[in-house]
Amino acid sequence: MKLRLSEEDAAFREEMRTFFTTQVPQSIRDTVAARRELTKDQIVETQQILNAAGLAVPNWPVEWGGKDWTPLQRHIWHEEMQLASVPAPLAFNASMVGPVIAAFGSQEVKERFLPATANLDIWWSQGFSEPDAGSDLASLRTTARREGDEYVVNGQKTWTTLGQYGDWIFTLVRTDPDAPKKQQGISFLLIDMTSPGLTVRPIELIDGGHEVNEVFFEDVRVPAENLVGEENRGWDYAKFLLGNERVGVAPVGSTKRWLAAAKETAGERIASDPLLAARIADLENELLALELTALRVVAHSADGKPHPASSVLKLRGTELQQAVTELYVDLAGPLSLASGAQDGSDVPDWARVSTPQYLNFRKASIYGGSNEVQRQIIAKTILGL
Amino acid sequence: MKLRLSEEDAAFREEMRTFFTTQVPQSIRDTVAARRELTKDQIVETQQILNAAGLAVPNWPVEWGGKDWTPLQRHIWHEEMQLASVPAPLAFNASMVGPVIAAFGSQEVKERFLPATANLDIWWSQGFSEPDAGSDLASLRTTARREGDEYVVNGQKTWTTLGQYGDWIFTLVRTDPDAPKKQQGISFLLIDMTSPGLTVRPIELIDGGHEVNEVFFEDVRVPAENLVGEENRGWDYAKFLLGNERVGVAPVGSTKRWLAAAKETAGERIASDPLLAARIADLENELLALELTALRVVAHSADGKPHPASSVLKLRGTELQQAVTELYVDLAGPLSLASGAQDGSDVPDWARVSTPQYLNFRKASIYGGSNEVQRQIIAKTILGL
Amino acid sequence: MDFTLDSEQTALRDAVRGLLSKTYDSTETRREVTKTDPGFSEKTWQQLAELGALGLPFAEEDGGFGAGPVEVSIVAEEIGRVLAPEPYLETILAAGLVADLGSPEQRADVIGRVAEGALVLSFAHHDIADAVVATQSGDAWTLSGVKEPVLHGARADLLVVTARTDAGVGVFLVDPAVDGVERTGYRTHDGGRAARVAFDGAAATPLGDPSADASDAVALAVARGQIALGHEAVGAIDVALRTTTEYLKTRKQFGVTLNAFQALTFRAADLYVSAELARSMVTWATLVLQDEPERAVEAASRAKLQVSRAGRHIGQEAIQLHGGIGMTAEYSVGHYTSRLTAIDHTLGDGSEHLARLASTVTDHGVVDPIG
Amino acid sequence: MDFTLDSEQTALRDAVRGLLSKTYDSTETRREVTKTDPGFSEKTWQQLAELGALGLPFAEEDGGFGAGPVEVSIVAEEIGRVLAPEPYLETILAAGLVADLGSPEQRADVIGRVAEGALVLSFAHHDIADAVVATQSGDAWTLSGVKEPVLHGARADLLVVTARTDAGVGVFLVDPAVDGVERTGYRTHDGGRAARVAFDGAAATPLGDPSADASDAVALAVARGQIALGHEAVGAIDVALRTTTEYLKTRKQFGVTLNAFQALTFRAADLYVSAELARSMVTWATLVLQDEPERAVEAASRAKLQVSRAGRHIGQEAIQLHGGIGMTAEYSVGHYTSRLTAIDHTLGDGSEHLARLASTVTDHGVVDPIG
Repeated sequence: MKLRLSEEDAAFREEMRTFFTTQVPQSIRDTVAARRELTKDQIVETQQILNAAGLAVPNWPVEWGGKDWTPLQRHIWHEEMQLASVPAPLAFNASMVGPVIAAFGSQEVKERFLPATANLDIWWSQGFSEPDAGSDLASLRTTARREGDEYVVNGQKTWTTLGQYGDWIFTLVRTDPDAPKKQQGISFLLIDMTSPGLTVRPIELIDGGHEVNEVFFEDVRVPAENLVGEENRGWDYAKFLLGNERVGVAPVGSTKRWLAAAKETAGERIASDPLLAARIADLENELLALELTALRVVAHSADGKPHPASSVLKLRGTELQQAVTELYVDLAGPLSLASGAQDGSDVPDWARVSTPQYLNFRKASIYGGSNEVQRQIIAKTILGL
Repeated sequence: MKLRLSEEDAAFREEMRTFFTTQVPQSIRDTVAARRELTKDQIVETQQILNAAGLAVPNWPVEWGGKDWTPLQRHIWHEEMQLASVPAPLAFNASMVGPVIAAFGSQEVKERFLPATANLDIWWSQGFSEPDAGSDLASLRTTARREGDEYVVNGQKTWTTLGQYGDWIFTLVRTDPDAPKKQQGISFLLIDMTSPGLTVRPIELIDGGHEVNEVFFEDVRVPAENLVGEENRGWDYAKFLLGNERVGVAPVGSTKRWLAAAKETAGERIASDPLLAARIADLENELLALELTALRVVAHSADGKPHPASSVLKLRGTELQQAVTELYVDLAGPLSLASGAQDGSDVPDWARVSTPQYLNFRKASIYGGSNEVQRQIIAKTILGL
Repeated sequence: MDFTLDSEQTALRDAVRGLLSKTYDSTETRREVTKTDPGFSEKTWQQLAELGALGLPFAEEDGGFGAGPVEVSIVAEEIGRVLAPEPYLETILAAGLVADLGSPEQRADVIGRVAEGALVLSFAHHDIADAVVATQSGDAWTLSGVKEPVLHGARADLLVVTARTDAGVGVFLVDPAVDGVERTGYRTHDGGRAARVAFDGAAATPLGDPSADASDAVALAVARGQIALGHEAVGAIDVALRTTTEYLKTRKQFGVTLNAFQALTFRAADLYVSAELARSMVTWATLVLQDEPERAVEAASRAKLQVSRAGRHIGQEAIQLHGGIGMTAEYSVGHYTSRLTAIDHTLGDGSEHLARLASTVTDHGVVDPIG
Repeated sequence: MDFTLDSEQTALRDAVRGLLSKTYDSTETRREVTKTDPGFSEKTWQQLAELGALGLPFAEEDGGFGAGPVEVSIVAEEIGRVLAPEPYLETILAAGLVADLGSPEQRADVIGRVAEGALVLSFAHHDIADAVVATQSGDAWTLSGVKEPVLHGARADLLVVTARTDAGVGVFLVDPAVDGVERTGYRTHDGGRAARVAFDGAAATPLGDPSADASDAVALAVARGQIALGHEAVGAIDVALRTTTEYLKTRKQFGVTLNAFQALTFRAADLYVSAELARSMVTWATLVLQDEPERAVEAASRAKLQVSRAGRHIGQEAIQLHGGIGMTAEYSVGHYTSRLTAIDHTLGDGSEHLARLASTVTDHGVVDPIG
């Protein structure tokens, strides 16, 4: 057992740190640090910088632009990126559809989509959830009926994050409504979002922002070659994807950064308010424990499969993320109401965004497998209950 | 709406306060205040003092020694008793078996048992729980087979609090093993604990104390006249009893007194430790909210039936009771280990008892209907879930 | 001791509930109203006045209706139930200072018009940087400095402003139309309105004797506001909890309704506990205000702390138990969470009140609710 | 960075686990051992020595085995798993001060005998009232004052005592058989032993230079003890959690096993989260002790805080999820709760460590676990 990074890993960390803090435009990193919303262009620009340096999709197979990194190196890459306020590569591309295509797609599908996916030339949207299929994802109803060389898709997806920017959408669709189990009969289909019959409707969230959408399919015709893997095996691919997602949504690094920034924001008040100091120290300790757990998980997941303890990371990671957003609201106090303040207001930026962010991050314990789903996984898979 | 007590109630409160603080021996009240264990004699002496003044069983029918008090007066009686560190009348007698006999017993059974029960001439034990019937009480297995004028009882009860002092035990026994529902076929039977075949075995608890017991029945012959009410109707009587019990086990007054004493114990430390001050202030506020809720329940339970919100009192009341015991352990710090300290030790009494009491009060959220059962009641009965 | 409404109070509650539940019959209706300035319905404001809801706590000789804290709480709770965006709290709080401190002329001028719905008041109290300072020149007073956020400060017809004087704290009436007042209004996250209000030598009229410190009067007025806000929160909590339990009963997942999942129903039970405790505490605080006003500041802190805890617990869990739908602006429950968050941070949040209570925790043994 | 045990470490763990799980094969066995003084098994103590467990962290030239913090943690965790009552922590902590501060002769005298199991040491550190004072007279030192509670203080063959000197804190060896030492032993709630140890001009030998302040050495020794205790807690937590989940799988209520109740299994999941986070933190603290000892005091506070939280959470819930059986001395789980409570309050509880961490929270931006 040892604590220190190997010389090789320490050098790797230094390399990542240098890259992220020098090669990604300061204006983009400032936007992230200030917890303001990124534009589509900023997200694309960042990913293309990373991709040009071979740092956008390290978790992919090497032949498609991935890196033969150890899990620890991947962890370092991810943490340093967050600590440097660099927006991560778009999860829909880099962590979700990319790995699925790389693992299960035909050679044609791979060649057609993977390079453009890595470079964010295609912006992918996710078409999994439906109004009546939330945590119970497998009960989805969107159908894809085979007609000759095409599928005809009908139904509705929802919670499609940043779907307003989407070029393509990867979907789970029901191709065999008569399958004995609902998990069977589902396929994984790639759909061009400019297809006739496909419409995107924005959903306003409680923070007033527009980041999710509904996507409607009305007799949308999709070439059969857009199927990933085998027909009716989509549930397997979805499980593979969701396992990867879970690992990605426990952003320890960004929460650490937020908490450190909260200390700067609070400034002198910490010294005069012991309860505030204790609250911050407590959060800091919990975050450290979580980070160390992430490192343990990393150290023990050599086989590339998601470690069951990744549910711990998602569950606790989002709780702490939410706790830090709540801390900001309390730091802002009465100023937290001034979310709509404009130029000329004396309310500082961080205070204006505090409540909308707090409200927005209530989503963190719902999406990517709700925390109830994570508890279920821990109870069943780990504890055998 | 008004806050103040009516003149009549204020006078009643004064009367109770005076009685409890002048008529009950100081040594007994000191024992309670110091959170030390009471002897059997102290408990009996107190109840007989109360009973002589007509204050032992106010919740009973007037003809059996009860008082025609309003729910608020009953509440005041109970709170003042706790604030004065007066041990409450033995619950098994005053709140459990007494009301059941008064409500459902024959005239003979009433005359035979009620006066002696009120005066604690008979010490009752409770024979409900069994090793395999905890929260699922109705699955009890102890049987009472009718043979002529007698029942022959076989089986085992457990968690019989203070059973070592018991003269008689009130039991739930299965008289009809073939009843279609397990709740049917149960009877409420009174058993002399000196009967041949009845043995009491102590159970040591984790604080090292002996307050609960197992009671074994091996062909114990019980006169049929000891049946309360009708055969096979025992479950109804038990529900009546448990509803009363729930109200009694939310000891707001004693927890308030403990918390006030903790402030004296902590003394100067409160001024120098803002986290401690905040913790105490927080507990005090939660307790006040609970007390006010108890008053609201009291004000709205004119019909004598337990208000469904009494589950809130049990649930939150025991949580706060436990939180105060935990506070004492933390106040004692390293001294909390010295539970076995004897004469000559420099560790103060309150610190010595802190951990045993903390451990002992883990029971509070288990007995009298566990807090899980209370949540179930709230969810089902109040919220309709 | 009595926790029941009398028949007049019940009638008041039913009337206000009738009006508001018709006006704000859906999330969509409320969103429409809050979308455009002033962020509330002037018509509803008039209707509230017609019901007598706006003059309740004020003396009849001033033009009020001679009711008390209980009646204010009743209205506040109904406002909370539907998240009505009308500036009730702000107006009542500010008018209360006029009633307490103002001269007979000032009272006659302001209270009657408030009761008629002809005046929206705003209480400009929070100094964002240096305190607003009041300067005397002869009989005339002027104010300089910035207050922000001032709830409904851009729409208000009249501002009640706290300012630093040589004596300590003074309270002033300011006509926002005078020179030297600049107001910049904006939306708040809960659909409400607030403003930056800058004073630059703005003419102001003292309420009461400006050579005396008005801190105690301000503290009492704030306590009244805190307690009314507590009732608003309790109304919102009640509906948020009901909405959530209804959802658990009807939403299906894995082939059953959600109330088949004990992990969820037990959490709902815990929410009920929080809601009941909060309701007990704010009801008590109202009665303290009515019967023992000298304890009202402490009682208000206690109520605000309890409501802060309950509001967070229920606001957060209401969304979580709903899942994704709870995050959307089209659905009701997230708006309740947003409003509960705003209430928490208006007139002192939970941490602030806990710190206050902690600083006086050794001043007493037990807390006796009935004095 | 590497979190895996090497083969020697694995062998050590297996050997200690083999010994202790045979010795303490049931709650009843342990209760028998702790019932009579000295509250542990002298035979097991010898067997631990034979396994090499008692000399692990000490230099070979002093008579130790030249291993490090990881090996100590391995033993501590196994002790925690079965709640072995042997005075391992006390002896290792006190011997550590001898190793750090003692002269070559003192080290040779003490460490070797500790490693052989011939000496039980006790660390007399907590001043119950005024601090124990050390007084010099020529070359001779005497101590006066009271330490309490001193864990295993009545049985100890040798006491390592902290005392106030002119220079600050001094550390002294005291033979408890000398005049002026009075020891009164008693049971602790977790089945352990403690004592009041009164010094009245008792002869004492300084460890190290008594004209220098030994605060830093004491702090490091205490940190080592805290971290070892953390591992003991993590061992206990692991077994308490497993025992609880096994119970949920087998205990029937309402016709089904308890794991059919989602409200219970979700709480078990939360316990697992607490357990994993605590394990991560103490493992890290051990590695800090090994690789960056200058950060060990901070790391120990972090570990102790995390373990305090986890120990309370799991100790309380383990009983609650069992119900009545969990309250009984015949069953195992309550003893785990009792021991976790004792560990929490040994060498500083959660509140104390939180206060410490809070007082330095502005000294850094983010916490970097790997330096």
